[in-house]
Amino acid sequence: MTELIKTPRTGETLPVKAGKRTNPLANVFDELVRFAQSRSLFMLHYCTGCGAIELPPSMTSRFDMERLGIQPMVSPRQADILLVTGYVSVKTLKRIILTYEQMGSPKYVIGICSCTVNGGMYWQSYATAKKLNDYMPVDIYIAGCMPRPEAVIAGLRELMENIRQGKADSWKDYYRHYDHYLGHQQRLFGETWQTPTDVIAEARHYGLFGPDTLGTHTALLEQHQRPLEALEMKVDIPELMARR
Amino acid sequence: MIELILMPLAAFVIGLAMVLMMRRIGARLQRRVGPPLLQPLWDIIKLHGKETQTSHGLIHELGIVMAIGGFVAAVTLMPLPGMNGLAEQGGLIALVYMMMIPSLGLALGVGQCANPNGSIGISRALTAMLAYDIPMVIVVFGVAFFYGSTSLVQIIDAQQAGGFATWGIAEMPLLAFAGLFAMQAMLGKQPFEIYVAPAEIATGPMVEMGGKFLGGLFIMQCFQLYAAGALYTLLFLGGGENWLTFLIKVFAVVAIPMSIAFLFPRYRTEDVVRLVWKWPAMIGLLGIAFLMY
Amino acid sequence: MISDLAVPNLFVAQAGQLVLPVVLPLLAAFLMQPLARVSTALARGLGPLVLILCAWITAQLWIQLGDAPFTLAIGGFAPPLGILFYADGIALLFALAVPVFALLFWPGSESGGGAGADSRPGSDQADRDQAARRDALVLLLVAATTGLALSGDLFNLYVFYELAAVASFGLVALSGTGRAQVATFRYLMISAFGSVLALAGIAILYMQTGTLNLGQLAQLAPETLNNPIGSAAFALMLIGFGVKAELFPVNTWVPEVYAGAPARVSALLAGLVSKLAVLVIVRLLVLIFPQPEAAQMLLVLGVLGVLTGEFAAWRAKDFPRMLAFSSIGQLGIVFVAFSIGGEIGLLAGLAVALHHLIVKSALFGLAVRWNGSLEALAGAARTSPLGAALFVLFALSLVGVPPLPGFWAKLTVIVGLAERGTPLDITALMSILLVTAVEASYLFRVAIRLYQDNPDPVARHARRDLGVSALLGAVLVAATLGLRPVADVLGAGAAQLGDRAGYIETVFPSHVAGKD
Amino acid sequence: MTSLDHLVLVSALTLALMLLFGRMRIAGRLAVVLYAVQFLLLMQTGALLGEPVASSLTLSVLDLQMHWRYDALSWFFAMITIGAGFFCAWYAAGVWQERYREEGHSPRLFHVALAANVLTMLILLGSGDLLSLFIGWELVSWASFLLMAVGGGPAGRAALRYLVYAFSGGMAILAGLMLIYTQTGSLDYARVLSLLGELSDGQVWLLLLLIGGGFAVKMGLLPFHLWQAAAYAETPGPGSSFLGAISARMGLYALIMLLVAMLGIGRLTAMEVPFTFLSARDLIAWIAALTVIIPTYIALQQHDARYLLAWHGIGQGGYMLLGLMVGNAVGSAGGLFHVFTYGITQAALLMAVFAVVHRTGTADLNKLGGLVARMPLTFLVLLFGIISLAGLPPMAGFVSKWMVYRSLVAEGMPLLFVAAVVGTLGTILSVYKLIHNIFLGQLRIEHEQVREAPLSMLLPMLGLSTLIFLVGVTPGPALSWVAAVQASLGLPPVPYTLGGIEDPRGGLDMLWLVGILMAGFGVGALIFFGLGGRSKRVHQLDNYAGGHFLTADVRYQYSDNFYAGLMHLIGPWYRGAFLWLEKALTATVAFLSAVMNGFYRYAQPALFVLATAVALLALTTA
Repeated sequence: MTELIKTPRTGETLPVKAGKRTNPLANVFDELVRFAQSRSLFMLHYCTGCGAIELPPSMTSRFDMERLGIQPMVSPRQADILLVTGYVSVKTLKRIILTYEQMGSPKYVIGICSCTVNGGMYWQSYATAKKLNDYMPVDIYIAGCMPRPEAVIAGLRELMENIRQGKADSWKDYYRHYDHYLGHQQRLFGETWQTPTDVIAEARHYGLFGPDTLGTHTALLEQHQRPLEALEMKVDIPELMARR
Repeated sequence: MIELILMPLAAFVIGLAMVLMMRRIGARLQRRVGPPLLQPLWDIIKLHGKETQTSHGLIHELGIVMAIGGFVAAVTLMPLPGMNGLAEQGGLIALVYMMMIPSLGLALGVGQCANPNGSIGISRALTAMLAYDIPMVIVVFGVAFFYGSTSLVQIIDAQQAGGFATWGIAEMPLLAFAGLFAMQAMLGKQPFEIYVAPAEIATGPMVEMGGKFLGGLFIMQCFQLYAAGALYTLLFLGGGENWLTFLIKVFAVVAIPMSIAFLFPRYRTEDVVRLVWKWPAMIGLLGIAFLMY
Repeated sequence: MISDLAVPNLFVAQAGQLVLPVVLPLLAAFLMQPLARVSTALARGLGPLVLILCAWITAQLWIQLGDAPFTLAIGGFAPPLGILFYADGIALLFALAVPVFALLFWPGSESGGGAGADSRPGSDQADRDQAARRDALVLLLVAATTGLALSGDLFNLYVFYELAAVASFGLVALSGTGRAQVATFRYLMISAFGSVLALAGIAILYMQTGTLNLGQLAQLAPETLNNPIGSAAFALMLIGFGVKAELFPVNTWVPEVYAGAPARVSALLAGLVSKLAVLVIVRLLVLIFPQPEAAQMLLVLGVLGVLTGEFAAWRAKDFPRMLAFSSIGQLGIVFVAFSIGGEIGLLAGLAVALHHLIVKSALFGLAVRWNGSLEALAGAARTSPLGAALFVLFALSLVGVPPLPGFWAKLTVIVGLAERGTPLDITALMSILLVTAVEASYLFRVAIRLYQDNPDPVARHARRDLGVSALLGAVLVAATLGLRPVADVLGAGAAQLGDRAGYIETVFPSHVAGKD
Repeated sequence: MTSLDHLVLVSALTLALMLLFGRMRIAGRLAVVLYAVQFLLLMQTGALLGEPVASSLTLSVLDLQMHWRYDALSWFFAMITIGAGFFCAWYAAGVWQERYREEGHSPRLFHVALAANVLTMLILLGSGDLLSLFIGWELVSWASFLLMAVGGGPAGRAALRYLVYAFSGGMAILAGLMLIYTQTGSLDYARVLSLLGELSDGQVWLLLLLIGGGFAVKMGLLPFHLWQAAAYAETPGPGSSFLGAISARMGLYALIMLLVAMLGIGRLTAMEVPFTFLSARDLIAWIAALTVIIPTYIALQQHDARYLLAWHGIGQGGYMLLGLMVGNAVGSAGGLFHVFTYGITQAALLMAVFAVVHRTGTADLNKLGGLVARMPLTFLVLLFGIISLAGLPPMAGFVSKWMVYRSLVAEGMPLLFVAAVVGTLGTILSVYKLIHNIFLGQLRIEHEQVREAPLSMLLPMLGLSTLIFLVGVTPGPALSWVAAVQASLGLPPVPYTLGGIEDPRGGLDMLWLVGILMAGFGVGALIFFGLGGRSKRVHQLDNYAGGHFLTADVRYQYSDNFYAGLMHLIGPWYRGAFLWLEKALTATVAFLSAVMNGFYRYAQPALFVLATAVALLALTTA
């Protein structure tokens, strides 16, 4: 297990706080929710590389993740954890970002294998993204080539502990420093890079807007962004409209 | 009136326990430990506690409301020990059709997700419904005909009149078997879970469901398991003389398909239809033939 | 007889006018050619003038003499010997219809269905000659058919029949195209065949009874003709006169001729001439051959005609041919109706026949412009909305849609058949119902086609053809509205037509009454 | 002048006014008012509960008396007819009519056709004897033909097919009437009724075959169902709604007259089908059941919304006849009630579909999708409609279907019950496909700017939807009409309450059911909106595609061959046997026609010459 490598950012890093509310009842409620969140984790294993081979043993009878409340899930909408298991090529990264953005928060990213940490044996490759946390906030890295199921479970348990304590909120970081992550993405994918999810609008909608959500990169994005607004239901009766 | 609140509540709690039982049975059959006691509850709380969720529009949301609400309404039509709810006003046929409302709601909600995986899932689920509802209605017909009533209260009274000998399963063993078979398909458990098919259509109807949407479906699943078990108990096992026997019967009934489920891979859609139209339907018809002649 | 009733002179003179509708057109026809040399305008005006005169005379007679039948002995020779004209309601009705329809479908300048915008053909003189010949032939036809309606004597009937045949040959061949000539030849051959048979039949009758006066034949028939020989004679005459009446096996000329002849001539032949031939057969049937074999023969041939005609029409590719086949079918129904006998049968037959007279003539009137293939009619409703609407009206009536007259006519036939109810009748009933469905199918296939979108529809109808059709359509609608009186009139006519004793008494007023 | 005369006169006046003023813009609204007046006049006749109302007009032709009168049954059907005319005219009165004109059609012709349909149906429903019944029947057939054919193009072909079927049916009826006439010497109901008992079983079978078959054509009963879908679907919008709602029910009306009023269920039950254990009643019930199943599953295969609904229309007719053939109080009431509930349902459904066609120009289910965002009210109408059509609570259709099921259970008819349910399940499948492919899924780029249906079309749709819901919640008032009809037919009347059916062995109370359903929805909403966190609506392309980036130009929608798995199994069962039969019949006619044609073409003149010569020889030797 390695420390999360923080890359230099343009803005201030928000300190990680366990948000406590003053109302004791609300506090209990928050505790309950956080506990439930820590005890029920649905993972989406994005099997990009060899690390995936270690996941079935950790899920099945020998190690049985389900006793921790961890289950595999299929679509990003349902999942809490994005497991990136192995080297990430540029093409794959696009999909990983798309998938990450489609997940519902709170969401956690776990990088498995050395390749996600620093490129591992592919560090010389022109086609591989080296550091996953340049492109999205990573909660836990589980290093190793490949990490054994014990290591995977240990990593998951640490994540669970973080969640229970309310420390695992790096997903908020993505909204608050979206410009930073987008900058990295744009450098890799080119200026016209765009995902279907409107992160900025989401940040506004959920009150996650931070000082670094917008910046030069988002300005670039807005130049060639195709519309992403939802198709709102419209009761557009011509006669009534005309009268109005 | 208080019954009408208690019945769905009881159904939900029993349903939660059934979900746990299902997962535990699965785990034990695979030599795992399985989830902890309150895992179903944690899942539901977690899902409702999601902070960002994607909705695809009003119908997507209303679909979930209908899915939950339909079952909340439907379970009040099934008498519990000491509680008749609306069983007098509805009756068996109304119950069967009430239980289609959640499916319809879900289908609408999934439809608006604009995801073809979901639509394919619904298409398969509806096809499966077409398959299992036929033995189901044969069973329903047989029971209603045998007891001369479509009122569940009267059906239960008739069954409880003479102990085990007058239970539906003793009087109509063939129909009881067909009903069990149909229930397996109705619950969408293996080998009849093609419409979920996680690996190929990404859990079908659930593909775009996250957060409270999925949470709603988890709640619906609790009700669904309960409804299936309770319906079977009411039709064939004499309903509940008291809460204890009722719970034993209901759990026992649901445990059967659960245990079978984890032993099978799955059938393709057309094979589901072929199988269900062939065996349980034929056995059910045979059962009715015995009843009538 | 009228003179015996000591009616005023004036009246006798008027009854004598009965001969005029036959004689006047005949004279005019012979005068036509010389007159055309003198003055074209006069020649052109002569035909219509004569026809109007005939119609007027007949109408006068009918109105003034009322419904009672009367006879006219030509030259004053008493019935069994002399030539006799017999006029009852039906005869007068047809005698009136002949000039009226001839007038309506007077060939005129547009015969042959040429486009209205056609320039006059090159040679004026030849054209004028042709026009005169044509007019003369029509007048001849009128004279002959009027004679058929009125004649009370079998030999005269035969003569008029032959005259009509000759006139129609000429008319059919008039357009001079190869197709028309081939059709005419075919017509000629079959007609000749029919004439021979009819003549043979007449000969047998004469051998058996020694007379050709219908009244006298009617008197003698029960004793002398109610036997196989009589039936054979009827069969021969049925086939013979059936040629013009489009009776089943001898009607093979019909489609070719109607498709080849000018549409107005077809209208006359299909509408009018065929009905007069039917009238002759009915007279024979009622007066001379009351035996069931005769009626059965008629029934069987009628059913065969119905089946063949309507089924054949289903596949017809062009408009006149379709109408021709339909006409065969309709006449089949007429025969079936008359074969029922009794008042209801005669009523049914008359109703169907008159209905067909109106409808089919009108449809052929439309065919003046719509003379091509059915395919070409697509979209015709756009250029000729009234024409299309009229077609729909006539088609509705033809298949028998209540409350149009066609329905009541058909219903009467069907009720008549059902009432008699022998297996043969039921078969006929079923056949009629069956082919009615077929008929609806092909007629409305055309109707739908008329209303299709088509960038290049056929040309418009000439105002005159449309006017004639519209007039007949109006008659049809009027008959629908005044169903009651029309039914009463027809009922009375049918009663008269079927009144054998009455016929005999009219022809031989005094002594027959005592004898019978 | 009786009140019935007033009704028919106003109806005729409607027709006349439409003929005169149909070209004007006001015509549509005028028609609406006139239909409303007709409705009021119908209410005033009091034929439902009181004595039958006779018309002062009588005719006699060929010694056959014709007269007209209204009883409860006529009233019931007339009520639906005029109501359908009213709503459809309303739908047509505004924007639809203008568009229709712009497309080069004649609104006058349409209004005339609609008015003619209503008038002729009123005449048919009033028939007081068999001859007037037949005349009314023919008039209705031709009026329907007119309405079907006004669309032109494919509508014309469909109308022609209808015509052949309907006219053949009409001729069969005429033949049957002649049979009755020869046997009883009269066509008057009362007299025929008293003498029908003396007919032998064979004659009654023949009657059933001829008259019943003829009436069945209009209703689209098997095997005469082929014409209906295309004919109804291709008719212009409101016309299609009208035909779908009521036109085919004229066949049911006539069948009720024949089977229930004249012959009686008892007689049918007593008649055995030779060599089987079925009675005539069972046979007809099975025909009805097959009529439910086969057209419903043909509907499942359609990919044109109009055709899909039209095929369902045929199937739903089967339920009505099935209920009537069960014959007990609840069953026959269910069958009759289904006429009403289905009528309002189908009218609303077709209106919704044609509103979509009005806006998007297509009814092809593979070319639509996602329109709920643009036409939400139309969606609502369609939703109410499909719930009712599929027979799910809480809509009107559920009540009538429940009654049919209940009666089948009570009478112990398991196979028919299963057949009815199979039909319902097929209906659920195909109506979901309908609503999914039109309104759910992805919105196509070309439909982004689509607007809601115009108000003039929306209001009648919403009105009908409200009716569907209200009748579903409180079926009592409508059931009281049904009970009156049953009483007039001599059937046991249904024990109804405000909320449903009273039955000690299992009744139905929709008030409670709908109440608890609404409460359940409330609970669901509470859980979902109250306990769940915030959510954000996202664009339809923000969607799971296995990591693929979706673009608007690529369709991400599942619509074609919607039930692929099912079709894999039952696809080969669609043999087109009836189509084959129809083709065989057509081929037979074509063959006969060719033969007859051949006779006229090849009968050589030379033959006649030869025959003449022979005849002459024979004569001379004789």
